[in-house]
Formats: sequence, structure tokens, C-alpha cells
Amino acid sequence: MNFEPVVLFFVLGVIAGLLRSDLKIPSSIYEALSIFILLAIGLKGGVELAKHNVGDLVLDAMVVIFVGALIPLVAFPVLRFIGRMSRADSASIAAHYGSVSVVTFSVGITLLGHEMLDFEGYLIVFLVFLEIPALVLGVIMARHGQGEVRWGKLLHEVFFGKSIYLLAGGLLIGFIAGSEGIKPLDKLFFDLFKGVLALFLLEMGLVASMRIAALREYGAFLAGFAVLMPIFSATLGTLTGWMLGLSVGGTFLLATLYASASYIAAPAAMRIAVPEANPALSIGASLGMTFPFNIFVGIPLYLWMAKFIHATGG
Amino acid sequence: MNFEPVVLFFVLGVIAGLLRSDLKIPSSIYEALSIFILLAIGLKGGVELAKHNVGDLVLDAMVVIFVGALIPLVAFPVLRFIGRMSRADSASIAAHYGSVSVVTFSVGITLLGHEMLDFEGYLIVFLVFLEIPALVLGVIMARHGQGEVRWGKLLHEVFFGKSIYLLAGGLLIGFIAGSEGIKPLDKLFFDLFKGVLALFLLEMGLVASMRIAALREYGAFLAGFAVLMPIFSATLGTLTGWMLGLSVGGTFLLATLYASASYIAAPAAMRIAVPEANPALSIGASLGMTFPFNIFVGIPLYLWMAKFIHATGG
Amino acid sequence: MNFEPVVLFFVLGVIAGLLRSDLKIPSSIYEALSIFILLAIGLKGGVELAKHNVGDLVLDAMVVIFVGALIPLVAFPVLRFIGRMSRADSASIAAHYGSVSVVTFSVGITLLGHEMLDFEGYLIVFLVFLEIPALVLGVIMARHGQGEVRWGKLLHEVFFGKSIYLLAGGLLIGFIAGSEGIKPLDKLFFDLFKGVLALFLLEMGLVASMRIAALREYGAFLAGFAVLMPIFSATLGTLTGWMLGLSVGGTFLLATLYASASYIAAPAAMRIAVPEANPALSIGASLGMTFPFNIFVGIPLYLWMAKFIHATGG
Amino acid sequence: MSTQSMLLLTILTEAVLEDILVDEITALGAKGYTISEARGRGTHGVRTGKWSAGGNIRIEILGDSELCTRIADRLQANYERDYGLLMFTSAVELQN
Amino acid sequence: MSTQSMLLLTILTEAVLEDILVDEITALGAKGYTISEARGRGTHGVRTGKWSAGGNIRIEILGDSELCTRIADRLQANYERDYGLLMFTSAVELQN
Amino acid sequence: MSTQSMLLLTILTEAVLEDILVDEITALGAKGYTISEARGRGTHGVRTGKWSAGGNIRIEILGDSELCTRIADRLQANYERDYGLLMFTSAVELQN
Ligand SMILES: Nc1ncnc2c1ncn2[C@@H]1O[C@H](COP(=O)(O)O)[C@@H](O)[C@H]1O
Ligand SMILES: Nc1ncnc2c1ncn2[C@@H]1O[C@H](COP(=O)(O)O)[C@@H](O)[C@H]1O
Ligand SMILES: Nc1ncnc2c1ncn2[C@@H]1O[C@H](COP(=O)(O)O)[C@@H](O)[C@H]1O
Ligand code: NA
Ligand code: NA
Ligand code: NA
Repeated sequence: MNFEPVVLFFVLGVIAGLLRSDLKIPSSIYEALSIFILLAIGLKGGVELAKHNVGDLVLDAMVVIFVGALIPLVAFPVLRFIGRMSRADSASIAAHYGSVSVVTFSVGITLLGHEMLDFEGYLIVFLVFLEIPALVLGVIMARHGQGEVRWGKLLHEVFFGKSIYLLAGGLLIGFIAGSEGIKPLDKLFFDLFKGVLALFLLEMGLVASMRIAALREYGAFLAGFAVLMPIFSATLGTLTGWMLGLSVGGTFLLATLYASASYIAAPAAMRIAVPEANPALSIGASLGMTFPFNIFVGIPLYLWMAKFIHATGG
Repeated sequence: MNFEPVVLFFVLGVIAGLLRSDLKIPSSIYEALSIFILLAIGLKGGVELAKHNVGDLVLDAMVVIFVGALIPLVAFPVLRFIGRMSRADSASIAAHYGSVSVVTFSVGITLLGHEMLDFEGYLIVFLVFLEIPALVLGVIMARHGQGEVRWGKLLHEVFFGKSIYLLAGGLLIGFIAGSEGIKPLDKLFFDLFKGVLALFLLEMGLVASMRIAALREYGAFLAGFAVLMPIFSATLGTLTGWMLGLSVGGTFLLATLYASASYIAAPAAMRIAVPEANPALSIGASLGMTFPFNIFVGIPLYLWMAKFIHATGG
Repeated sequence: MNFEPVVLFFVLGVIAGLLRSDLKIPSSIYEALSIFILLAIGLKGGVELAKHNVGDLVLDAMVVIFVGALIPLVAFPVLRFIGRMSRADSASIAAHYGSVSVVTFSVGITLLGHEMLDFEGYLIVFLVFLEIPALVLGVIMARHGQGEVRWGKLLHEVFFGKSIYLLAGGLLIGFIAGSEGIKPLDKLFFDLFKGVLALFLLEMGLVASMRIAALREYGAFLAGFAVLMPIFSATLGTLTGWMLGLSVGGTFLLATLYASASYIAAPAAMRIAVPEANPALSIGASLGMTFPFNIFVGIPLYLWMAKFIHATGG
Repeated sequence: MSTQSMLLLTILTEAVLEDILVDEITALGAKGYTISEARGRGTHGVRTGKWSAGGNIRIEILGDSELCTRIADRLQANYERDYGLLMFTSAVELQN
Repeated sequence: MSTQSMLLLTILTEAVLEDILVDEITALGAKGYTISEARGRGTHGVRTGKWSAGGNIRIEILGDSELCTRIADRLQANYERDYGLLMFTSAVELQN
Repeated sequence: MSTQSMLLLTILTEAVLEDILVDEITALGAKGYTISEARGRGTHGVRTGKWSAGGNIRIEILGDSELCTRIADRLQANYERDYGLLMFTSAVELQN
């Protein structure tokens, strides 16, 4: 079975929230856990990257980013014209779904460990690059013919917002240090990773439990979107991964990456760049619906999809 | 010698407090450490429980809980009639002593590791169940003929208060995952346990140092109670453990569990359910006296008692 | 090459600060990391000390402390008469440079591990003792003929300020427990040490980036002092270590210790004891200049010096 | 811009009461509230906030005089005897 | 000791605006400000502060009536529509 | 319910002074006080609170005019020259 115990911590958090337990994770601990996870993922990616010839990856990276940019471009019209949402909300939600979730990705990696499947480590690098076009496209769609954009502020937010900054910084340090140089840090950043992920999922569950209620107010359309959009994106990812010749594990991870929706980087960036969008909608959908859908249903499904395409397609 | 270095961290904290050092452990770190300890203990218990047929434990559990419920029932009249304390204070303190301290219990486990003695892992399960009757009895004794009880609020506090919630949640996750499934989390929750316990004891020492002063105000009776009550409870625990056929380690742990007094779950629950009780009294006694007594004198004594009864009684 | 990946985390922090990234390490996490580092270093020192006959070290300790006390005595007239700084500022800065930086020292230890060089573990003990004369001398120089000193308050600050208290407390616990007794804590305090140091350096970088600006206001003299003073102190340390017959690693560590400037214990003590000194100057110099100078340039230089004197001098 | 005179009711009390008081003041008609952490000393002794349930909170409610009185009266009746509690109002001008 | 009558402008808003608002109020001439963390509920829903960008901040500015009005007007014009924002002034006596 | 007019003295200063000031104000006769964390900027530069000793605290004392003046005078005399310090009073109505 594709069962991974860490996701139980998410359930524990959700139940605590719904039952109004007094369990709280202090916000400074939440910050610390997220810094840890971002740095650890970045370092891991950098170490992997150091094993490859960077030049060989440029073409793959361009394909991955280009296809990834289709996601917000598809999501926007769906939200705007089928869902009848405002321009700002449609653009902001599209940006959330175009960008990615490090925690969802980590749960995916964890499952691969469980299944003893390998993956192309440099995929972590793509994670960093996928955020950028999604956020920029989101702003362009929100602002199209609606007055000027504070590009300076936005790009600053995108590149130096803590998520991308820590991922990219960890990547660089891991790349420079290499797997030998990073070894003394393994005990903290790699050995404890899964335990810290469990604690983070507990906190995510607490927060998500409050978001589910917010989502309910906005009816069935958004809930449907929050489930169908990741399946569409994962399909795109599966096809892309398979065409690029990634392994089963790599194909699955790319699908997971596409399918995941941001709830750290994107909310902060959109709140500044598209302030008239209602954050309860975008976070409600991405964290209240898509995140739990992905870790419980999506991830096993995407793994099945990756195995299927490699079994039949190849 | 029964000496365990972790308790030195408690001494370090007490001295820092008494000397008014500017050493402070931020409250968010305190919260994080306690979440860690509660989850880790719960997980450990769950993993142990998964090794047993749960049905076999039901009878033992009932005996342990039933005898445990005697503790507040004995403590209350002692406090009320010998100590001449108010009904509310007597009931609240009785509830503190009927309920248990996870940290005292952890120091006990640590000592067993030191002595290379085994114990029945499912004892951790009892820890969770012992809190409940003690808190409920405390409220009944406080309210007997004194107006209505907000049972809804109280039971919510008891079951969904973070201590019991995390212990029970950890227990369930550990039980579901089993020792294989939990392995990736071992590096965080089990390997680091003792170090985290040391840091927690440092903080406990800081807090206890302030409580000792509070206790002084209330005279010799309460101080005497805070030392004699755990010895009485430990005797009860030793006999119960021995009659249930537990190992030396298990007998000792049950005695330690009975002897320990709560300073996390009980204070929060009593502050809401019995507000007219003075929290300085109950926390002063349980944290300022009984906790240090237990870790320095009690625990070695209870181990001796367990060895003695197994050597002579059996 | 003498390259140590942990220092890259400092760079990451500095850049985040300069680029006004929204990356922040919550202050409670900063506190927790520093408590961890101080305790871990103290424990390590205590374990090492337990391997030696304490009596044998008394003479060495006296020499190390005596020579160390020369540093503020040299720094003060330089600042006062060459730099034309106020008496209070000169004394406060002198105290910062006479006292030591645990993090710089830790980076030094880390480099020795990298180079597979041994060192005399008891040097950590000296770290604790070096703070005291520097701070006391600082106050005497500030107050000389300037009205009375609140010695009670100051000595309390020096001895029970959290830095020295935790170092000394860890030392004692490590000494009492010995390397066997401390083993269960190794997984937290020793295995994770380098990773935690990396996170701490990230935070130091964030703070230092703000201090560099402050330093700029005070011109070239202070910047020059912040680079030349540590080289002078390191030379003193190299000679002292060599004359005491320390190993290459030990000589290097003593030089690093002398060369490092305090930015935790000294600022807190000086703010209370010499309030008219401008803290922006002393922290700007020690953290904004000397700390990065030491970890990037100084430490490799001091290692070269230690190797050189042992190769040619002996 | 016109400003509007209102009262700000400040409540200093034990952190453990947070959820209960939020329910009370919402039921009494407050449209909003602001909470922040505090520590302190009063007739109920030192509250350092070091200890999980040992800190204080500050609850502030902006409203008209009637609302503030209603809330203060209720809290005084229900909580003053058993809990650390200090309440005061000040006159403020709403700016938006 | 003479005291001086001044206004204290209190701004309750979303934490995500901190850097932007600090720039605004500095540009509008505030000589100083004080910031602290808060959480709360208002017309924009509950803001628990649990979530990274989900908390509030309280910004306080001591100044003359003219400065406080200038800041309040600017913030109302630029941020009230899209962000949680509550502003009020109170009369205080400066003691130093 | 009768209310009582009092003064609230607010002190914004460096966190490093906390223990010293608590001793001072207790010695000067304050029956209670409330402390909370803050950060800010004033004539002594930016105090971010990121740095261990680099944050501010807010101390509030509710008392009569005489107590507040006594405390403000003492603090001004002893600490204003060397430390970041801002003090102001406001009129409040005690509600319990
Ligand atoms: N005179 C005072 N000035 C400022 N704050 C006070 C004062 N008295 C009490 N407090 C605050 O109100 C809380 C409860 O007060 P009490 O009910 O007197 O224990 C205390 O913990 C303080 O935070
Ligand atoms: N009536 C009120 N009393 C006290 N604080 C309020 C009130 N209304 C709003 N607030 C605070 O101001 C923030 C923004 O308010 P709003 O713009 O109404 O969402 C809220 O999150 C609260 O912290
Ligand atoms: N105009 C002001 N408005 C609000 N807070 C201020 C103001 N000036 C100073 N402060 C606060 O008082 C502290 C000390 O001020 P100062 O002594 O001017 O450095 C600052 O760090 C701020 O927190
Ligand atoms: Na996505
Ligand atoms: Na007990
Ligand atoms: Na030095």
C-alpha cells in the first residue's frame, strides 16, 4: 500500500482544529520549521545538481518551466469564465496553482523512499524555477488593462521572498559544498527531515482546518476546481516527464510538482501585488482542499499514473 | 549509582532562577519542547502497543485506572480535614496528584535505560488514561453540592487539552504505523528524546525556582504533603504492579506514574473548571516540591521498592 | 583549501539582509539556537576536562587568562588616543575585543575537524574564563575617576548573564557526567552541532548586514581597528599557545579565541555597566567587521600561523 | 476626513481565558477585537508568561460606550473574583 | 517637569504590510514609531496570527495632530479598501 | 457600576532595562504593571527586536497622577540620557 505515516500528522492537526483543541504551534516554531524544510530541500537539490553537468539540464529545465507556465494560463480562464470569479481572484488563484508546494513535494519524495524508487535529484532545481513564471503571470493577468503594476516590489517579493530565497540559497550552498562538504550537516538537515516534516504537517493540519470552513462559503465550483485542477496538472506533468525520459520516480515527482499549489510563497506575493484579491479564496482552495487531496489521493494516483505510462507508453 | 545526568539540567535551571540569571527559555520554545515530548512518548507507547494484543491489556488497564483513581480520593480528605484547606483548593490539588507528569515518567524511563532494565512498553498507554479520572474526580469533589459544573467545557478541556490530545494522537499514529512504519521518524522523536528532555528540565528548573518561593508562603503542611503523598502513591503503584505481574522495570514505572503529579494538563483544566482554587498552591506543590523530590529522591527510592518487592515478595 | 561550507550560511544571511529579503529568524529561535550552542560547547569542554587532571591545567589557565587580559589593556589606549573615541566607548569596545565569540571559536573547531587536526579539549574551559577579566577591565577603564561603579550589578551580569552561565553550567555537567554519562545526549548536542551552527550563522548574517551600515557612519578608524586588532590578538595567542606547548590545533584555537570579539555577553554587560557607551559602535565593529573577517580571512590565517610557528619555531 | 469619538476598552487578564472571553464579547455584540500577549504583576501576583498558562493577554475592543459598559459589567460579574482582571476605557477618535 | 499634549495614532493592520507602511510613515514625516504583534477579528474576518502572513501588527505613532491626520488620510486612501485596517487617535501627555 | 478616572503611564524603552525598571517602579509604589514586547524607531535608531538585547519593551502602569509623575521623573533623570526612552500618559476610566 502507498501509505505514509507522516500524513497522519496532518490528520491529527485537522482534527485538533475542528475539535477546537487548545493545541497550538507557536508562530515562531512554524517559521523555524518552514526555514528548515526550505533549506533542507534546497541543499538536497544542490547536492544532486553537483553530480550533473548543469549544461545538460538547461533544455529539460526550459521544457519543464514552459509547460508549467501553461497551468496558470489554463486555470485563469476556467476561474474567470466558468467560475465567474473576479479578474483579481482568478489571477491570484491561477498563480497559486501555477506555483508549487514544497511540503507536497516532500511528501512525494518520502513516498518514493518508502517504495524504494529512485528519482532524478535535479528535479528539485525545477521546483525553484517553477514559482517565478506562475507569480509573474498571475500579476500580468490581474493587471491586464487595469492600471500599472508595481513590478519592482513584485519581483523583489518573488525573488527575495523567503521561500525562493532559501530554496535557491540552499541549492547554491549544496552545489558548492557537494555531497562530501555537506556531510557534517546531514545529521540535521537530512536525517531529521522526515520528523520535521511530520511536525510541519501537524501545523498545516491545524491551519487547514480553519481554511476548510472559509472554503465552504464559496460553494461547489471552487471545491471542484481544487480537486480537478491538480489532476489536470499532474497529467501534464506525467506526459512531460515521460517525454523527457525521466524515470518512474522522476515522472511522478514532476506530476506532483505541477499538481501542487502554493500556500507560502504565492499568498505573500499576491497579497502585495494583487491586493484586491480575496486571500481566503486562494488559500482556502490551495491549503484547505488541494493540499489534503494531493497528499491522500493525488500522490498515490500520480504514482500510479507514472507507473502506468512507463509500463504502457514506453 | 542511580545517577542520571539529565537531572543536572534541572538543577542548572533552578540555580539560574534563584540567582536571577537573565537566562530565559522563550515561551514558544517551551511549547515546542513540550509538544515534542508528548508526541514522542505517545509514539513510543503506540509502537509498543502494536506489539501486543490490545484485548489482553484491558483488564490490566482497568485495574491500573481503578487503583489510580484512589489517589485523588485519598488526597482530598487529607488536604481538606488535616490541612484545613478550602474545598476548591483541596479538590484541585487532589486532581493534580491523581493525574501524572510525563516528564517525571520520562526521567524514570531514562533511568531504566541506564540500569539496562526492560519494562512493559504498554505502560505508556496507561499514562494517557490516568489523567482522565483524576481530573473528573477533582471537579466532582470541588463542586459537590456547590452548584452546577460546566461539564461540557471540562470534558472538552480534559480530552482535547493539548497534553492528552498529543499523547493519544501519538499513541494512535505509533499504533497504526508500527515500529517499521515509524522508523523514518526515529531520528527525530527517539534519538533526540533525551537531549530534548534535558532542555525541558532546564526550563522546568527555571519555572520551579519561582514556585518554590510561592510554596513557602503556605507553610509546612503543604510541603509535607508534597513529599509524603508521592511516597504513598508509589507504594500503591508498587503493590499494583507486582500483583499484576509486571517486571521490575514495569513495577517501578507504574509506581513513578502514580507518584508523579501533573503541572501541565491539570493546571489548565483546573483553572477553568475550579477557578476559585488558587493555582499557586497546586502548582507550587506539584512543580516546586513533588517534581524535584521525585526526580532526585523518589525515583531511586521507587526503583529500590520495585526491586525489593520482586526479590522478597515473589 | 581551508574552505568550510558552514560559513556560506553567513553569506546567505548577509545577502538576505542587504537585499531586504523578508527572511527573518524569529527572536525566540535565535535565543534557542544560542542556548543550544552555549550548552553544547560547555558540555564538550566539560567532557574533555574530565579526561585531565584539573590541577595540571591551573598554571596554563593562569597564563592564558593573564595574556588574554592584555588585549583590552592594549585596545583601550589605541581607541582612546589614536582613535580619539570617548572614554566610555573606548572601554566598551576594548571589553568586546578582550572577551570572546563562541561562534567564531566553533567555526575554528569545525575547521580543525575538516583538516583532521586534534586539539587540547580543555581549551574550551579557557573560553569561559576569558570573558570575566575583559568585562571587569572594561568597566574599570570606563569608570576610572568617573564616579562609582555598580559592581554588584556588573558582577551579577558577568557571572549570571546567560552566556557565561550556560557555558559554565554545561562545563560542570559535562565534567560530572563524563563522556560515558553524556552519551545519551550526544545525538542532540554533538551530532547536530554543526547544522545548528549553520542556522545560527544564517541569523548572524542577517543581523550583521544591518550592523555593517551602522559601522560605515563611524569611519575608517574603527573599520581598521576591527581588522588589525584580531590579527594582533591572534599573534599573541599563537605565541602563547606555542610557548605553552600546545599542539598545532590547540595553538590555532587559542589564537582564534583571542582574536574573536564578543557580541552576545559583552553587549549585554556593557549596556548595563557602561550605559553612556554607544552600542552601535561596539557591536558594529565586533559583529559587522571582525566576525566576518575572522571566519573568512582570520581563521585560515591563524591556522597558517600556528602551522608556521610549529614548523619553524619548534 | 471626519473622525468619530468612540471608546476603547482594554482588558488585561489571564491567557487561559482567551477562548471563553472571545465567545463572551462576541455574544455581547462586539464587531471586532484585538488581542496581544502581555505579562505583568497585580493583586494576583507576578504573571511572567514563561509558563504555558501563566501569561496574560490584552484584549482591546473599540465600540460605543454602551457596548464597553456591557462587556465590562459582564466580565466583572463573572471573572473578577477568581481571575486576574484589569479593565479600563479610554476616549479615542476613529480615523477610518 | 513640563508635559506636552500630543496625539497617539494607533494603526491595526495586516502584518504583510509592515515594510510598506514603515516606508510610508517615514516619508510622511514621522520621527519614530513603535510596532508590536497582534491578532484579532474585524470586518475582514479572524486573523489568528498562526499563519505566517496571517497576523496583525499594531503601529503606534506619537506626533502632532497634523502628522497623525496626514498619515491616517494616506493609509485610508491607499489601503483601506483591500486590507484589514483600523486607525484611531488618542490624546496623550508626553512625559519626556 | 461606577468608574474611576486614572492615568495610564506608557513607557517605551530598551528590553535590557526590564529587570532594573521593574525594581524601580515597584520601589516607587506601583501596585502593578503590564509589560509587552515591541520594536520601533526613535532618536536612538532602529530597534528591530531581532537581536537578543536589541528589542524594546512597553511598560504600562495604571495609577494616580502623582505615582505616574513620580515614576516618569525618576526614569527621565536616570535613563533618558543613555537609553532609548519614550514616556507618555493618557487618561483612562478604570472599569473594575
Ligand atoms: N496598576 C497596574 N498597572 C498596570 N497593569 C496592571 C496593574 N495592576 C494589574 N495590572 C495588570 O493586570 C493583570 C491582572 O491584575 P490583577 O487582577 O490585579 O492580578 C496583571 O497581571 C497586570 O498585567
Ligand atoms: N471593534 C474592534 N475593536 C478592536 N479591534 C478591532 C475592531 N475591529 C477591527 N479590529 C482590529 O483591526 C483589524 C482589522 O480590522 P478590519 O479591517 O475590520 O478587518 C482586526 O483584525 C482587529 O485586530
Ligand atoms: N514618535 C514616536 N512614535 C512612536 N514611538 C516612538 C516614537 N519615538 C520613539 N518611539 C519609541 O520609543 C523608543 C525609544 O525612542 P528613542 O529614545 O527616541 O530612541 C523607540 O525605539 C520607539 O519604539
Ligand atoms: Na502547481
Ligand atoms: Na499521580
Ligand atoms: Na578576544
